[in-house]
Amino acid sequence: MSIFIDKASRLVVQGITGRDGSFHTRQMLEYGTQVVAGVTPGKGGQTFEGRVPVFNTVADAVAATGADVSVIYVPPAGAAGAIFEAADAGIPLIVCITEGVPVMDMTRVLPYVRERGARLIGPNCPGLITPGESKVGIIPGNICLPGRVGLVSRSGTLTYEVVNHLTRHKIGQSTCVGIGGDPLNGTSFIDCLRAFQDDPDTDLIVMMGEIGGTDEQNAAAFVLEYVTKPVVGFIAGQTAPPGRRMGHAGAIISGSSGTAAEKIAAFEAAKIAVMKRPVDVVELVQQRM
Amino acid sequence: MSIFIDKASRLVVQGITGRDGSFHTRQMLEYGTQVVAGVTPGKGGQTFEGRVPVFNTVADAVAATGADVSVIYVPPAGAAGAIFEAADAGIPLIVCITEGVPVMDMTRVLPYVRERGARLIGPNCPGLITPGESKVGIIPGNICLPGRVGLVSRSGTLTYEVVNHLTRHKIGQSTCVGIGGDPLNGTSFIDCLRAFQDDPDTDLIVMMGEIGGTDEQNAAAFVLEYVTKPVVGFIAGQTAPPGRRMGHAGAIISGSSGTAAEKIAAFEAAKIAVMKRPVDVVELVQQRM
Amino acid sequence: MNLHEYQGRALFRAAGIPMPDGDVASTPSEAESIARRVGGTVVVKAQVHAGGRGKAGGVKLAKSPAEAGAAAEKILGMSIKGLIVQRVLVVPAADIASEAYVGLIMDRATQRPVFMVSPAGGIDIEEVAAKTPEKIRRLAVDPRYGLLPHQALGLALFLYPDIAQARAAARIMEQLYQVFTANGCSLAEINPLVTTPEGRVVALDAKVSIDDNELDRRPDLALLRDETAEEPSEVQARRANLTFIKLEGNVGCVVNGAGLAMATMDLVKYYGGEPANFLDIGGSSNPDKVVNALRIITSDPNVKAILFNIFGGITRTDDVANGLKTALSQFPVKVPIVVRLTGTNEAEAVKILRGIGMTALSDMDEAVRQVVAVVKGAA
Amino acid sequence: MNLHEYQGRALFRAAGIPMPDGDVASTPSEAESIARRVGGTVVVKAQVHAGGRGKAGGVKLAKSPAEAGAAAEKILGMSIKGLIVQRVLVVPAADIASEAYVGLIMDRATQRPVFMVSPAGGIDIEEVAAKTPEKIRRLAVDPRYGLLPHQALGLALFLYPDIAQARAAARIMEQLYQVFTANGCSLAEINPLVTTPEGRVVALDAKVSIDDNELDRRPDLALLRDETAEEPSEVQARRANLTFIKLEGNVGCVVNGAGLAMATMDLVKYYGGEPANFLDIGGSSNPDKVVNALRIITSDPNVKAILFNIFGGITRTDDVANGLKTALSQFPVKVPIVVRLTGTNEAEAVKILRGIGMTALSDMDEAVRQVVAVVKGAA
Repeated sequence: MSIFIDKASRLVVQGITGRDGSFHTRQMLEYGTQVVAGVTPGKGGQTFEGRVPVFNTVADAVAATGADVSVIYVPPAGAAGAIFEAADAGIPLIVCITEGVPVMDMTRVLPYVRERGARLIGPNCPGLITPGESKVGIIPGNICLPGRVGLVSRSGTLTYEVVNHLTRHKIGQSTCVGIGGDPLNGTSFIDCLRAFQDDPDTDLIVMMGEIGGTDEQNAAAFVLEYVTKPVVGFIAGQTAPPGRRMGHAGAIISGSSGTAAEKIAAFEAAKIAVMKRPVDVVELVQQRM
Repeated sequence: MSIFIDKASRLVVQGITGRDGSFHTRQMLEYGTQVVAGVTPGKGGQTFEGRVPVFNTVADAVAATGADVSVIYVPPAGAAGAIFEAADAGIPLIVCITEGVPVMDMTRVLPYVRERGARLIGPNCPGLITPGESKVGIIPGNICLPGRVGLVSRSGTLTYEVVNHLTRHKIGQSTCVGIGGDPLNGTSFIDCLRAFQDDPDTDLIVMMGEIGGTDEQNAAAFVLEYVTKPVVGFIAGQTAPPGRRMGHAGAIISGSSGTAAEKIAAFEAAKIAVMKRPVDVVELVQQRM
Repeated sequence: MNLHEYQGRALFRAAGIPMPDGDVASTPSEAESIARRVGGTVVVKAQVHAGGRGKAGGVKLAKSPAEAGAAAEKILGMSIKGLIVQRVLVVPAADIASEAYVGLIMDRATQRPVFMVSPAGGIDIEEVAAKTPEKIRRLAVDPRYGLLPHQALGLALFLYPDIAQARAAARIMEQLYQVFTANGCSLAEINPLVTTPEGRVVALDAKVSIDDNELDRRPDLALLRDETAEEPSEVQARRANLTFIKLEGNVGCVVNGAGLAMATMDLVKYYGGEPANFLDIGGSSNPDKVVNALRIITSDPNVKAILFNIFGGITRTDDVANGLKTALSQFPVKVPIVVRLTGTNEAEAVKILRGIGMTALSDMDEAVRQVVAVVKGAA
Repeated sequence: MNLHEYQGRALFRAAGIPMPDGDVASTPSEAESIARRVGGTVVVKAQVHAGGRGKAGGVKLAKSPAEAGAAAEKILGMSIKGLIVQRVLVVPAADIASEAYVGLIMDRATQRPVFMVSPAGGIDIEEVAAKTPEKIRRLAVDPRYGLLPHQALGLALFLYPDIAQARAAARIMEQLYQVFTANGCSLAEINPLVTTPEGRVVALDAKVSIDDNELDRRPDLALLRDETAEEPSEVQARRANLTFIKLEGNVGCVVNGAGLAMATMDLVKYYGGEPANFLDIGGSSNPDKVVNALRIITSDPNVKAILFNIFGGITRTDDVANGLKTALSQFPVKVPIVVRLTGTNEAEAVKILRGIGMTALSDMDEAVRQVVAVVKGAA
């Protein structure tokens, strides 16, 4: 089992003929993801890599293939439009990889997606993977291993670092989700914690946070209230200077609510085992499995 | 019993110090409606007629008085804003009397009201009355009589005409609702039919329709499917020339769906007894009570 | 309020919708000079609020400025469905490769603006709807979000398989939606939207109706009203804040409330009469309104009798009686008047009427029967 | 991207927000002539991206044009929190009856623009929040509907009991919301919003931050960036599409991904070192980025050693290795480099590095320990 995606997931790739879209579609196909359709307006009727039909619109793709997950690789200017389109076509899970989506666009996208009962992961995220079953996005498949640890993270490569440690120590993952570091995104830590808690095939949860905002504090409060499975956590940015923006991750320290110290304290108060270094994940998980 | 309002309803009047608002507030007070508050920005702290406190905002009025019904007498330019305000303050029933509200405003007001689970009656309507208990709007109280006939109508004075006939023949009413004739309004025939059907103290329903649109046809379909109580109906505008707009009632014949003949046929197909003249209401109701 | 094509064009062009150059003329020489300026073959089109202008001879091709002047000469002053043509629009004749239809209407059922598009343009959309409904696609726009890019492109791809043309059409739909919402339209229509042999997408017509409720806050739009294109009595009524529609019968009607006014007309017909008008004096009971109403109705020579049907609620029946009294003192009313009034201040009203030798009925049916009998007796 | 006060003012005034006249000057004589034009007593304000300008002596009153020139003379070239003042704003000094605060920020928690207003203006809003939280009112605006009239008036009535002033302030909030949404702001703030003794409501300051993601589609806003007000190495980095922040330590860091970059800095500190920078080369693996990154890092004289920490996903580690090779062939790097790389095309990358006599580690902790040891050995 897993959360959000599994081997039955039928994926449509929005922007399949673009540079990033085509590269990662090949990777996903290789991994075994059921990529059933691609969308590029004006290229409807073509076939990608001799096996994936391309459509002009997501609605056409859904009608023809029954796609139920969408992944978006279109440039920032069109990313919000692509999310609107996927939600409007009735796709229940939309994963937006695109980095640099204007935040103002997201203020309108998010309620639209919610009104339709859909889930958006991202934007500006690496996507998610259920090892051995389906990979949607850009997380390298070779560093993952099927298993029973659920992982949720605000960052990309830091996730890989941690997953890599787990896999090298034969600790497999049920699903790894990169929720993205943008200030406004579709899926929160809490959404993933709830899903992992409710997933019978996840035994332990690893949560990778960052400075900025209060998502980690809220997640800690949720853990206290709802999560009975062991949780291991990390906060990146302990040495970041206050008030500076650390790259696209949107890690802004705003006022007193967003420092690493505060987040770590919240984790500890919720009995979340806190890693000092990424490599600590192995020992902390092993002690709790 | 009744629908939407009864003697426990606590009314706030938006625009209480205006010409129409003050006139009708006096009428409503006389009738016995619990007018608990008025709203006119900048006049907060005043008292209307020595007994109704005036507030700057609906939120203030609700907080201070627990008002749960609002009636709006503000001019067209501010009417949409007044509905937004009432819905935002958590008022569950909003009655907008104002005539001439731009339709484009209503396209935004209606989803806002619905998202908050509130009901809007109107705009451009005479309001509603539960005889002997509460009157909200401008329906003359003296022509009404407590009883067991529910009445719903798209027009104002035509409603009075019919209610007057009923009352003169000692046929009382549970509640009379004027839903208004604007092209986009908050409460439909169907909403009222459902409420009357579910009201244990309504035995029969009178429905007064007009040419234009397809609300009456939809209502007839709903009667067939859901309503077990007898229904008596009327359609105004049988002699109206096609394609002309008959005043503010918004009675526009659009294409083939909106003529009186079509609506009457729909009523008959739904076993709704159709009056030829307003006065026929008496006989048709008496036969069915 | 319906706009003329040339007025709709101005709104469309301001929003960036590609349309041929051109201008409006009210004389043949103006038409000729517009034709000279735009060059080549032009179309001269009658500007009236009526469909079927082409069939009525109100649209003519002209191959030279002189021909354009001659065409304008013929069209100006022409009567189309009872309306006299006061202006013509002169635009370059476009080479047309295909014709589509794009309309946007305020829809009661969905309570949203609804797009209706069809690759079968240039003809009446009702005809397309009746004969080939599969050639129409509809889309209700959520006003909270506006027309979204994928929605516009989806509609456009239904019209044009070519992606460049579809993108151009999608842009036009976005512009049309802007025109619609920014001006409080109840209708905004392009018929036809054409492609040229070079592949450009161009709007060749502009049909726009504005919600009357919008005009109070938009004096710029209110100025577009062309009163010369309307029934003079209806113009007079609107200025007096009355809702009035002239009909063909002989029983003049003065009623308060649109529903009751329609029911009154229906009852006149039911008892064998023919209403001469729809007239709603509205909710407020200003005696002046009654004076104006009587002035308008008595100016119709067909009217053989007048029926007042007033149910007083907000309307005070004594105000109506006073208005009637004032009117009769100001100008002669040569036809019989039957008055029914009931409701607010009824006793006072009856007294006023008695004072001028009139009686008032309280029953609507009785009043209608009486006025019909009067008219029949007079005939 | 933070705007200068004079730039924010331009946006506010274009939206109709009442603000005093005035202009920006980069020389004392310009300041003097602006003071002459606006007349009366003026305020001369340093235009730098730093708070506490007043305390630092960057805001001065001037009673005459000559005084304004003298004040500008003193302020221009001054250093405030390490930033050199290049421009001053000269505005008429306003008579102030009361000071309020109105701010609008993009809020992560509600995922909406949130208004924050307080009748206690003119001071730091964080101070108000800490000491008198009851003097702050918040309102999250639903972007599907925009700021509704009653919401604006409700906030304004919290600031001003007088209805005329409240209506004026409500209008300003609506204009501020327009500025915010039309320009993709993350912050738009008026502090103070003042009333004059005559009762007018006027904005005396303008603080605006624009979402960096907005700049690609808004070249007009991108032009507002004042690179003279930034750390030169950060400007250089941004031009090379790198996210770079200069810090005080001596271990240069080249990392792919913001989270991993922060974790790398943390680990450097964990093992006793001090990072010299945050640097994210991003997802794409263009070798040029590595060259530029090295150029920027090596220009910092504090840097004693450089750590590469690359986890190849989209980033191809062989591209990084090639970039490193190119950089070393183009300019000398005089400090030791420790490379950790793993993931996509790792074997190829290791081969390339071996070719230039370098070794690559695959473990992050080992790499960090090693670079810290190198730095300490060098110290």
